[in-house]
Amino acid sequence: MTQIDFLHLMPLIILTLAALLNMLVVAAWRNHKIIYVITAVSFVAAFLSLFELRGITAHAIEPLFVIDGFGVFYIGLILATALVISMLSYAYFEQREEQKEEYYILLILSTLGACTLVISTHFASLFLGLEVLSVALYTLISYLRTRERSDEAGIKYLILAAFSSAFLLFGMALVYYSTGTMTFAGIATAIADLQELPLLLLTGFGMMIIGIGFKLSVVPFHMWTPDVYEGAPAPVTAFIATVSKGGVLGLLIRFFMEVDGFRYPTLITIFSIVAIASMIAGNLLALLQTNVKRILAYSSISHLGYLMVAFLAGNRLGVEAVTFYLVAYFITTVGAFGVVAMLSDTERDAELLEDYRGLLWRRPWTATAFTAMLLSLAGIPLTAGFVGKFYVLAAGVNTQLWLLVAMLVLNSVVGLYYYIKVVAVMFQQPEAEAEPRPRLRPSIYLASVGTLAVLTLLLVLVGVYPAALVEVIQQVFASAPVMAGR
Amino acid sequence: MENYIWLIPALPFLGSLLLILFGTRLSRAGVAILGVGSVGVSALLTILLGLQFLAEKPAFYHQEVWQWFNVAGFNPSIAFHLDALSIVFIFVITFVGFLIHLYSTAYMAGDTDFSRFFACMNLFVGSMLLLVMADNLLLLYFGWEGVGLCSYLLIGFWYKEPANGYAARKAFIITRVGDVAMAIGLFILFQTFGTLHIQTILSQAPEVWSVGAQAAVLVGLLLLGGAVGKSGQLPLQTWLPDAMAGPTPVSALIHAATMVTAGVYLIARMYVIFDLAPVAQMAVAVVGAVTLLLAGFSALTQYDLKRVLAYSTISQIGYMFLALGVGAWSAGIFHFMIHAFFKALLFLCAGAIILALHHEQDMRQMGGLRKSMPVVFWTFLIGAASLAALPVITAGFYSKDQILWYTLAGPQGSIWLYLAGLAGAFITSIYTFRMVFMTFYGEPKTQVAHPPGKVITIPLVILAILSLVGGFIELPHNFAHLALFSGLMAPVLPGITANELLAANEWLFQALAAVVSLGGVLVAYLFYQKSPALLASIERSSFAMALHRFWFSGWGFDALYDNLFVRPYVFLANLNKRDIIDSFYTGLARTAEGFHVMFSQTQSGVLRNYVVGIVFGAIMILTISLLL
Amino acid sequence: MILLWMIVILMAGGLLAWLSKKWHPELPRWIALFAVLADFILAVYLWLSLPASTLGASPWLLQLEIPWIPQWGVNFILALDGLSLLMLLLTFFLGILSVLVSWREIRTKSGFFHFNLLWVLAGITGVFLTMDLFLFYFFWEVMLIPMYFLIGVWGHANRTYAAFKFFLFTQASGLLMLLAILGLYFIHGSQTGIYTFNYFELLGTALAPEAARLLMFGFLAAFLVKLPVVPFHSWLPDAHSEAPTAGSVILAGLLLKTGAYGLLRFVLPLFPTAAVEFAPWAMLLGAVGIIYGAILAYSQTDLKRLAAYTSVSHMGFVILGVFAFNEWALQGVVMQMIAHGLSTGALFIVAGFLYERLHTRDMGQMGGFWAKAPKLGVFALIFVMASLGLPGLGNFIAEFLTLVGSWQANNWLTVVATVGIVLATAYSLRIMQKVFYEPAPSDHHLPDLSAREMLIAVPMIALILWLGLYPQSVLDTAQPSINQQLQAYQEPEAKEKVAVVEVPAVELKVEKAENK
Amino acid sequence: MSASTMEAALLLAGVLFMLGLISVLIRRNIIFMLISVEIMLNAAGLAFIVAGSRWVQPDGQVMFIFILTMAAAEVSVGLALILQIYHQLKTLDSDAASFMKG
Repeated sequence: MTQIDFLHLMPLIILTLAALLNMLVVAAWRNHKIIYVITAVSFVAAFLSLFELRGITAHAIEPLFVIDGFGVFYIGLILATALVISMLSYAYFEQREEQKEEYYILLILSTLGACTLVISTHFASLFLGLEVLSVALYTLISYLRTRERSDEAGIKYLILAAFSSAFLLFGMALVYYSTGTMTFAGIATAIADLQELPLLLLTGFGMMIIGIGFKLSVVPFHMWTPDVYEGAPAPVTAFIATVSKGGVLGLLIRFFMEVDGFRYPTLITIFSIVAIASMIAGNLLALLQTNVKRILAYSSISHLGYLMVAFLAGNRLGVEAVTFYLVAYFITTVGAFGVVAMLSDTERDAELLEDYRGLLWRRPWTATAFTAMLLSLAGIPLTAGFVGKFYVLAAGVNTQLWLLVAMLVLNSVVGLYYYIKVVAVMFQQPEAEAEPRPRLRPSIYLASVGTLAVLTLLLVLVGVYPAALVEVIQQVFASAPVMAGR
Repeated sequence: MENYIWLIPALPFLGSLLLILFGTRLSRAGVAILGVGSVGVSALLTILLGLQFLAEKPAFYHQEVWQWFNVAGFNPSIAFHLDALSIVFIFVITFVGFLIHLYSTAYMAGDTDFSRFFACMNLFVGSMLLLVMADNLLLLYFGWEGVGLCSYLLIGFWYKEPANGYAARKAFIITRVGDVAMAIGLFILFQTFGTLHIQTILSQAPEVWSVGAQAAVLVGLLLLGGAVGKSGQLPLQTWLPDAMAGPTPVSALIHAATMVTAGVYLIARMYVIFDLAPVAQMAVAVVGAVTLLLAGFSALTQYDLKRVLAYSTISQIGYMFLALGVGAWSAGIFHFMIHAFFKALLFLCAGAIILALHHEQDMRQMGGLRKSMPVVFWTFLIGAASLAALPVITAGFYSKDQILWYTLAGPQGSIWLYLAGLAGAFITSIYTFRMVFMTFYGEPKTQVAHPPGKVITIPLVILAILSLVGGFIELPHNFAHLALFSGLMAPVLPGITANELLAANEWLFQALAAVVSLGGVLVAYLFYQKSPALLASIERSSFAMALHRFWFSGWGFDALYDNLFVRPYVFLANLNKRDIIDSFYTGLARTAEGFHVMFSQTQSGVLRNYVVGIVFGAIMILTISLLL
Repeated sequence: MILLWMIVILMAGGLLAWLSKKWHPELPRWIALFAVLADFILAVYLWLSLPASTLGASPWLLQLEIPWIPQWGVNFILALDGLSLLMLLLTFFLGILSVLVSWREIRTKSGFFHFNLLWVLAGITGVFLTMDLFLFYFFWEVMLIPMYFLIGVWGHANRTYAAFKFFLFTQASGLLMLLAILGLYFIHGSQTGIYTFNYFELLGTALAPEAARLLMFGFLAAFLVKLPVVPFHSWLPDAHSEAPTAGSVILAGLLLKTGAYGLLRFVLPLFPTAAVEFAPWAMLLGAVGIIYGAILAYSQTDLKRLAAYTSVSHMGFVILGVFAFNEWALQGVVMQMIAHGLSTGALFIVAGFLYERLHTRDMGQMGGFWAKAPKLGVFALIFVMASLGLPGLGNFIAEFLTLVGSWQANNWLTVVATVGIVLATAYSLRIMQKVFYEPAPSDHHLPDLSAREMLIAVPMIALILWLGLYPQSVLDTAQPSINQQLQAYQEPEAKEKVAVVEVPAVELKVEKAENK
Repeated sequence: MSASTMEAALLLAGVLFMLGLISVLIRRNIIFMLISVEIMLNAAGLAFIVAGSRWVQPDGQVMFIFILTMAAAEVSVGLALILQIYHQLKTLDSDAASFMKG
């Protein structure tokens, strides 16, 4: 490890230190605000440190990591999201009497895991990143331990995650067994010349897909999603929905691009089936759902399905589309759960549709923000979601994945129904004027309100003027050697 | 003078516009002045124009007000074409119209919607003038529909009574059926000639179409369809009797004198087409003949005074069609004019009677009015005589005799048509004098409330005079051969020459016609005056009763159409009220929800099932990788 | 630039109206009124300053192009030709009316209401102006959301259902159009190497028959649903009858027209051959729609629902005419778009007036209003007559031209369509009879039109009469752009004329040819 | 080691993995489920060791150590959670923890 390497790993290192620092501070003297500030600052610092790495082609830290434009972009995305989530968390946890401080440590750690994933080029680093992410998540999910739902969610997630990562590991082992290397590049070279993958290798890939698929919560590995989303505290749900998926997706893209998985019809078939199944199942499951958190969970499943479509395009345009969509999806999801978090009170999260009846007339601004988020999820113009969906469709049409595209269109119509249903509920007249809940201290309140406002603005900005973002993404992929010749 | 042509239709329109806008604020006198005045002035203009026309004898006057629109060479104008034919029509429309307006001021005096009445009447006169003055078929169609609207508004004038509304709708819709045919005719004409300008079409048609050309026949029949709709001929005659629901002046003006003869005008106007399409022309004749008989028989059985007149109108227009059908163009138009006089007269008299008997229309409740309202009696008698075509003295005799004569002796004439006409004449005089005897003779049944005033009687007298002397401008060849009218028509409509053989003893047939009409009077006298018992005994027989019922119901056409079109349509409409197609989409929604329920079973919340899910996925993936 | 202003004014006005609610409850109405009025004045100014006759070759009056997403070749292109201009005039005119009719009707959340109102108008304006397919789709969607709220928040009893239905139908069809747009985009790109959504660029795209067919159906999906054409109409009656008056006016008057506009602007010039293939079926759909809509309208007892089905019937003429590919028909279609916008809008306004007074839309509850409210009666009468196509009123010109045109293309379907006129008479007169003539089952207090309502009624009457008596100015405006749309057809159309007209007509053609 | 024994060892790992998998499926007691998952993880570890020894590299064993540590961490968190669950539900039956469904 040279100094250069450290420089390139700066964001990760900052996060690690921040985690340690938090632990020490907690040991010394518990104070929510201080911990929160440290966390926020560390995220910001890590994010800023990325600007050092602007425009780098690729710096490999053999054999585990490579820091390239792609990685930098995804790390940046993850860090920004984590920052926003921590903002939301502050107000959310301020109302609660549990020990709040450890939460931030775990948050930082799991963020660290996600960051590690997107730059890893080796099974070991992959595995480490994944596990750091997961183990922290188990605790985060069940953080409000007095709620039995949290514990139920936690245990479910734990067992299933471990179960799936067992598959992942075994798959890796098989791949290692048949190729003799654990670096992506090595695997690529090993299989480059053989047209037909040997069965053992194929099985290995298959089992890895299970592990990845679980984290991405695509059908049929999706079943945990609604329960965990429902059980976990709202900010954590946002985290699972965004950061953990984002990290894994980044990894998936890198790996696939590296080994050029698109050559193998088997893998394509599997992914296509998974994609279609996710779209259909996700939307149909959400159709008459009355629990907002579960609706969002199911919708996230279908959105992963949409992402898969672009991913399967398998060319430059496709990956750009995936990335763009991911950004849009992050903004939207975090925003949505932010609203949920904001409306939650001490005993339970605001998750039932009933909690939203007539929201527009009670809290117009919040309602407007939430409406914007939902419309973005539905892919309506003026929002980021629309441009994202457009990008994905473009990718699909471009490579003539007609079946997938048709499915996408069909499903987004079904999807409209339940998004609009929530909106409709918010616009209904409240028959009984709900007594105004005690407002939080403005300082706290401000944090989340500000964040929401920013998110909404971003949403509209990206929706109306996507050129800038597209510009950035295209540069990123131009610089990334992985994409060479695509 | 001819620069003021546009004023003739414009004035009534203006009048109605003003009445619509300010009618509610004006006093009754004001309304009357505006309403009657506008028509009066345009009548005056017409007469002046007519005199000038007679003096100058030009082919026609033409005036373009503005170009309506112009799309890819389809450029109809708001432009007027006045030749003898249209002049006769506008004369009748404005002059008779004026008289009837005058009469209405008294007739409608008591009505709350005084101004609305005159607004509609003026609007009607305007549209009717547009119809007959139009230089292109689209503008004609404009007027054509306009008069339809007015007749709708006026039939349903007393809207509080749902039956009237029904009659009005019936009239509008049935005439619309005819209009559709006409519209299609226009499409073909436009496609063929690239214009709807009447004179152009008339001049080009012989070049484009050979005699009997399929298209010409088609157009002819379609135009005929339009004509029968407006003129209440078979098979679209059913609306006219019901149209009597409107105020009597309306029946007089619209449903006797002017609008219903629009069909006659149309056919006469487009005579070239019919010349080129013998089949169509024969159809015209046949329609006329059949209609005049059917309507005549129905008229025999009616008790409602106005209904009798309505049926007689249908039958008389049948005569006009017959004339046009056999190519006796000017004879048809001549009869139109005379008919306008005496039928308007009869209606106005009927109106006077009805008013006097406070809206009693059933002839069985009348009688003995000879004494109580002499003026009405005499004028009505004159009108009746003219309708029954009593020889020599009445105008009706000359016009009808001409028709009968050419039906037989004309080049396209046929004995059957002639016999039909003759029989019609016989029936006509029977039902006419049946009216006379039932209303004016016998002992009074209802007391006369108040005898009609001057405003009512003056128009009666004028019309009575016209329906006597009107005939003398056109006398048969064999005595005092005088052909003012047909002379006037000659430049517009082709003349007709009688078969030489028959021409020799034309007087014979005139005598026959005279005998027939007189015979009719005699029969009527016998049955309704001398010995009603005789009639009663006949009517008692079951066959007669059935026949009576059948004729009374206008040969059951209403029932037929009801069962054939109206009921099925309404049934169908109500059957599909919920829109069957919609259920398909709702079905889709249901299916989706069904799937939702099915899927949500899998989310059991039981940890082990989730594990099973993953394992299932694993198996799927592995099998795929094994199979492929 | 002025084109951009039109949209900006509306959007800004909308936001302002929403916010201004805080200061004064009446303020939003005035702001909305002035915003639309300003646009209307702009449009009229354009109309007067750029007379259509002086156009010459290019039908384009104004153009504005700003790069938007250069990476995808998306530009913010606004362009104005006669057709768009007419549509804009209609849009702003009806916009003003819909603000006025809401003056008393909308009591709750007037700020948000006018925000939505103006944004719908903005979206529609964009649709009529933009010449970039991406932007077109963008605006196409933008007009839906506020419309959804208009129906869903201020609608009648069953509003939520109606709003959903409207939204899902239009969205689903819109997405199909999006696919078609993308397909076109990539095909054009792969052919020329220029990836752009620019309408003018894409016009030249050469398509394989199969591809052309598919793409055309993509576009048709959106437009036919919007028009709507039987059997895709079932969203319309619900949406129209549940929406507030202003909503219904905009739906019937403008949203449907965007469908017709799309057919003219995109389907015809982009896919000439495919369109010719499809023409008979399209015309069949049109004829069926005319009859089917009329029958349904006849059986309705809900006044607004009835009016809604009449639109289905009238829009049948539009598709019938569009696929006749000749100037008469297309001019007829344009006239129909405007005239129907006025006439049906007026019918909905009548329904609105009655609803304000009686709080029912059920014609069974109404009757005898002629005596009580003669002004309202005359207003209704005129537009009932318009909807049954009485000469002298705009709709007659529209329908007659359309039929004359379609007759050239297909005789039998034209006959069927013409029969529709009789059915139109049946349902139209039923309105007058039930609402104004027949004695009412129960006695209502029914004040006649107020000054404000006269302010709405009189201009509409004046306009419909103007369209009926002197339509030339409108036709002239539309003419160049119509020829533009038809360019691709001059050749096939000529062939067709001989082809479709059956025996008698054919022989005529021959004879005529001879004597020429 | 020869190729055949490699195959055999790998097979053993596979069998172990299947055993774990099946017992996860059939067990209801959460603790047992946890243990079974551990077995699966260790099976994976074994597979790594076999692979490593096939290519005569240390990497396999390195991975195995990673797996062990991770498993330990997981178990500790898991047990803590199970304790909580037991406090609240007074049972270790995993099916009992199914409040969230649909």
